[in-house]
Amino acid sequence: MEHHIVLRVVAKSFIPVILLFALYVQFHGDYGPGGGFQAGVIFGSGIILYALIFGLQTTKKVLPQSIIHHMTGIGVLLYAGIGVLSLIRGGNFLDYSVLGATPAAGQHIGIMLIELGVGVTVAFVMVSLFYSFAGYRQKDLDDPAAEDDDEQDSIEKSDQQ
Amino acid sequence: METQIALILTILIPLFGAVLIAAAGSQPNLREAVTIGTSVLLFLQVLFLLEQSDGQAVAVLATPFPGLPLSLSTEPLGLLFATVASGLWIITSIYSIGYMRGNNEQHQTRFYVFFAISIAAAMGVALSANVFTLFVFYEVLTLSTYPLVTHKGTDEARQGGRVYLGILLATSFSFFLVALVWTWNAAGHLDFTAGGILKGKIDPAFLPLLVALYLFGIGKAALMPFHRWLPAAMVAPTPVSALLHAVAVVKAGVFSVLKITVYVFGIDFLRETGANRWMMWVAAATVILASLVALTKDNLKARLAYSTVSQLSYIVLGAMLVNSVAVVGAGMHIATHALGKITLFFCAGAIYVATHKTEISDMDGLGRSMPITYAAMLIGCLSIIGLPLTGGFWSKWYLMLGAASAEQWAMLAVFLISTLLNVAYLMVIPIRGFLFPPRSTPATSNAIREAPFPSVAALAVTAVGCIVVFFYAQPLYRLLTEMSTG
Amino acid sequence: MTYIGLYNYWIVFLLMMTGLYVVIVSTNLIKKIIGLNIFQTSVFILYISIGKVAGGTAPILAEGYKIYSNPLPHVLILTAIVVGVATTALGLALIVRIHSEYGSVDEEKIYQNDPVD
Amino acid sequence: MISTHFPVLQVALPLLAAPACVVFRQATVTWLLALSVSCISFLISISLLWQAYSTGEIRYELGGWAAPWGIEYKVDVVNAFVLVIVSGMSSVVLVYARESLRYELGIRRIHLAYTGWLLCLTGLLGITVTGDAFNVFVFLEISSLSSYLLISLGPDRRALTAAFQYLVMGTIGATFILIGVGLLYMMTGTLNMADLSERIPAVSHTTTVHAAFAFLALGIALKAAVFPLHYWLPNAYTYAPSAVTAFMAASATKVSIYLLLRFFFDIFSESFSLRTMRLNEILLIMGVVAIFSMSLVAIYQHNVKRMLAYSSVAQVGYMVLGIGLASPTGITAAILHLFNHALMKGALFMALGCMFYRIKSLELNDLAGIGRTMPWTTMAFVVGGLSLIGVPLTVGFVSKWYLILAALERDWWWLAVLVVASSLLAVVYIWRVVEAAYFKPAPNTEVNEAPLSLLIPTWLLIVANVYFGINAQLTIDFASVAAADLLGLR
Repeated sequence: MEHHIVLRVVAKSFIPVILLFALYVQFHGDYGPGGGFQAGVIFGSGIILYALIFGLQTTKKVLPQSIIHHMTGIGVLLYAGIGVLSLIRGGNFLDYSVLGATPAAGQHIGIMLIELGVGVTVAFVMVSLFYSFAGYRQKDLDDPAAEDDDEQDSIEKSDQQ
Repeated sequence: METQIALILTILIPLFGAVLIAAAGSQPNLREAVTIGTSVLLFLQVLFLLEQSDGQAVAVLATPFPGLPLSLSTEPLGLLFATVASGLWIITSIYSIGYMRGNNEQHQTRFYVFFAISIAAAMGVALSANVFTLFVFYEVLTLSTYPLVTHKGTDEARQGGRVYLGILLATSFSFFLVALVWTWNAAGHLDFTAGGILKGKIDPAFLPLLVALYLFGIGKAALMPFHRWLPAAMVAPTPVSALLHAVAVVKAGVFSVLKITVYVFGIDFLRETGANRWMMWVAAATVILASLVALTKDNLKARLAYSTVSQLSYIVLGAMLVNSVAVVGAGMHIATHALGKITLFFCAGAIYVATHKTEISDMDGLGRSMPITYAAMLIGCLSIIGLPLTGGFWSKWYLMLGAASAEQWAMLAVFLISTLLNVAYLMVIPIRGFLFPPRSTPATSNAIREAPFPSVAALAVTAVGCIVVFFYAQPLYRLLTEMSTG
Repeated sequence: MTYIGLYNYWIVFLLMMTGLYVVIVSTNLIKKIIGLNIFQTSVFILYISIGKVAGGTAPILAEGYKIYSNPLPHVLILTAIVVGVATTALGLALIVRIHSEYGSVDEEKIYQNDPVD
Repeated sequence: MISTHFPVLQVALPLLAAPACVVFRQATVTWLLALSVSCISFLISISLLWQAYSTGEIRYELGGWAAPWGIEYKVDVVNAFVLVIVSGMSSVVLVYARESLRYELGIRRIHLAYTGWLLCLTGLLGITVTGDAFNVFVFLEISSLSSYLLISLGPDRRALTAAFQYLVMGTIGATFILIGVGLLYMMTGTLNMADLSERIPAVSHTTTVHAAFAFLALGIALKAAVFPLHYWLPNAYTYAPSAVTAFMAASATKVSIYLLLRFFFDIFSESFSLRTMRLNEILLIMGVVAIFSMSLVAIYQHNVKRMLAYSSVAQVGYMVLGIGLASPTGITAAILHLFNHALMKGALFMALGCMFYRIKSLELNDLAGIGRTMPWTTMAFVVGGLSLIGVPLTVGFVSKWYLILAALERDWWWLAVLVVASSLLAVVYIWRVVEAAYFKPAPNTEVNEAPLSLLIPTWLLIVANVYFGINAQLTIDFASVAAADLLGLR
């Protein structure tokens, strides 16, 4: 990839914008169009683009496999944790109204955190998928971690709707 | 209360015995002591129940289904069967010790354990208080005798075991179970009740079908065409054959038939509706056909097997004549045939142990070297044929009396013809043994001795029993009339 | 006219049958997954098209709009799409491992090597 | 009160535990986590069952949104009973899984197996507990995806192709369900099950609803492996790790059958699904054909695990038959068989797992003489087999009894006879194993009895097989109340 100078330069300038846009979509998801899914996918694709241009090894220095594993788990835990938290605060599962001082504030906080959990999970699952498929030749054998992480995000979707 | 506990103990004693036998497996002497001890204990227990039998006691073991308990009761016919089975178990145990040791059989512990379990199942069949309990123990009996039939483990034994299990499970599941559910559906309960439970509850047009389902479903009664398992089970060691034919299995079958006829259908109900006709003829045909087949068999055990098929149908026929005299005859035949047939099987086994001969044509002149065995065999044959001075006389007498009082002259003829056939196929054996010159060279025939002592003792006891029953038939008769008159 | 007016169903139908056909006919495992995707996509389109309300706009609160399209099918299908992605990923992961074990992604060759009865 | 949140905790706990397994990665820790979560779910489901049985339906609104708009979890006796089956079997098999999975998978990937297991449990419990039609699809996919993963972990490389095969079939089935739900939404504008059942009668004459019904019936039948849509099952069960097979056989198809019941009788009415759509005849024929053809196929298998897999398809036939009889007794029989079959197949597959643990093969020929080398395991197999045959005093007899009773109530003698005659085929295939185990000489290799950690859970199920066979009062009560609930008689 050393000689693809155009690609490298363009990508370098684009990737921060992509990541920033992901954050925009993430944090405007509560009142406008957007949300954790879209944000997560955009964030993930920013990193995947980086990996495509600069190689898997370089990317793994930036984002080691172990971080990705933990982040996917933490994302789901954040999501389900909010549900349990609302239980503890005396509401039903995922009843955000009890999280803040007023129901409206509670809803705001709740949806924000939930979407964050979703966004984190989706982003890192996408990257983890890319890692395991792209790294397949080098390691010659799988890291089947990718397979099951995927299901986790399908769960979140389930409770999302 | 005491009787209830005693009832449950009749099942538990042999089961507990089985556990002890398994535990004592490494020491043959201890193991066999346990076997005999258990059998004696069980017999005493049953005698105790017999003493108690004023008024029926019921003991509930468990209630698997709402309104369908697993329960036992003291009921005359059941007590009779229990007495016969537990009494003969003692003798069979003694005999098998001689036989198994004499033949150096493999897996003797397994043999004794399953023997005890099958006796427990037979007790359950005998004392069952409803059809459901009967069915459950009937199946347990089938399964627990399977390892006994396949005891030798040869291909032939496995084949015989398959036929045995196949026919018995097939008939019981396909017919018996359906009949059972049908009865439950119609009558609302399954308790054995004097006078029957189906009267007025079921369309008489369907009744013959239900009778057929029960009679064919109880495959252990070996009604043709579901008799094949009996000859197939001949691969088993002789004590097992004795158990199957005389003590537990087939008797459990005909006993069930009798019990269901009397307590589920009710004799009067069957007679009024005439639902018994078809099965009466099937039983009559089995009596004659099986006797004819027996004539053609040269293998001693096979001949005895077909004789059993024929004799069992006497009992079914007695039940299907649906009057109290015939039913008493059928009940007595359970006991007398048990004594007679077990004697014959013991003799067959003794001959096998002593000479390793299985074909009748090879047994010429053996009576001279094995006099006790052959004397016992003669008595057994006479009892089966039904000559006076043996117990068999009484049962046949009442059966024929029943046929006469039902005015079924054809059935009377069937009894007479089959008696002649009995003479033809049974008497040959002792006659050849005593009167024909020995086939083999004198040198080898001198080497032939009586079988080991336990075996000979056992067969002598049963042979004497055949005669004793003739003189002491009174208690038997009283017990059975009590049942048939309700 | 009614039949042409319901053109969205025709598209759904066509895609669905195409997808199923590919799943059934192709022996290449990857193509099977592609067929499965087409099949699922047809259902997504079914859902999304029934959410459309004639003359309606996007379901965002704004001045001057009274009729909105039904957003629920879209939300549902978002979930279904994610499920589809997960299925595809898992399917591909399985294919990768099948390839490393059997050295082929062709069904016939795989079963030649290792008959599954 | 925490107990008001039981319906959701049931699903939320395994869901929380699954990512935690990924984070912890350590074999024993993840196992303990999975086991404790599963046991808690089991206790919760028992309490739910008791609550639903004594006080009636329990409703739970997710996120505090009221029913037709939000997602609602609804627990009545029917699904509480299935919840108990699924979580109970999962707990018992998890005890067993530790040793068995360690042997068949190796240490490295084991936390993934537990993650998948917990997700599968989440999915299955979710399908059962939810009162929202679309939610069913989502949970179905969660459980399916994780079960593809679990199957692909099998020790044989054919596990991969089996998992792939299942993935393709399962996705088609799930998508069919999605189509059906979509069409229903189109006609009624609701996804809530209770709402659906109110609104469907008004539009039930339309082709769209008929098509929706057809898609749903096919999709669910595919997941439940109803003959002739069972193609995926034998391979999947044969090559999956033993513990996974035991878990799946005892729970996955059961949940699908529950769905079938829920959709046929609750959402669509009995008269619509069985009479208007003529499904009862189809189900009856399919049931009978399944029982006989699959039992016959089972007889000719030389791999015992595959034999039991085919027998599972046949057993699903009994449940379908019960549904097809469409009477309270018939449905009771089907629900009873859900429970009873879970017990016996779970026990049988676990016994097979014990054998595999020691002799590394489940070919019939390799099992020669195992009755002497592994007496306890073989004894467990025999008792489980007797239960499968339907011998009295085992659970198999109880369900068969009710099935016959249901057939007789309709005066269908032939069916009653067919049902009992079919048990004889079970006798044949079980007895092939018994003969090999006891009456064939053992090879002269040293084989020990399976370790206690495998034997104890296996025998736990065997004892349950016998206990619920002798004392069926409890299960019959629940099943008959559940049937009455489904048919709207209570």
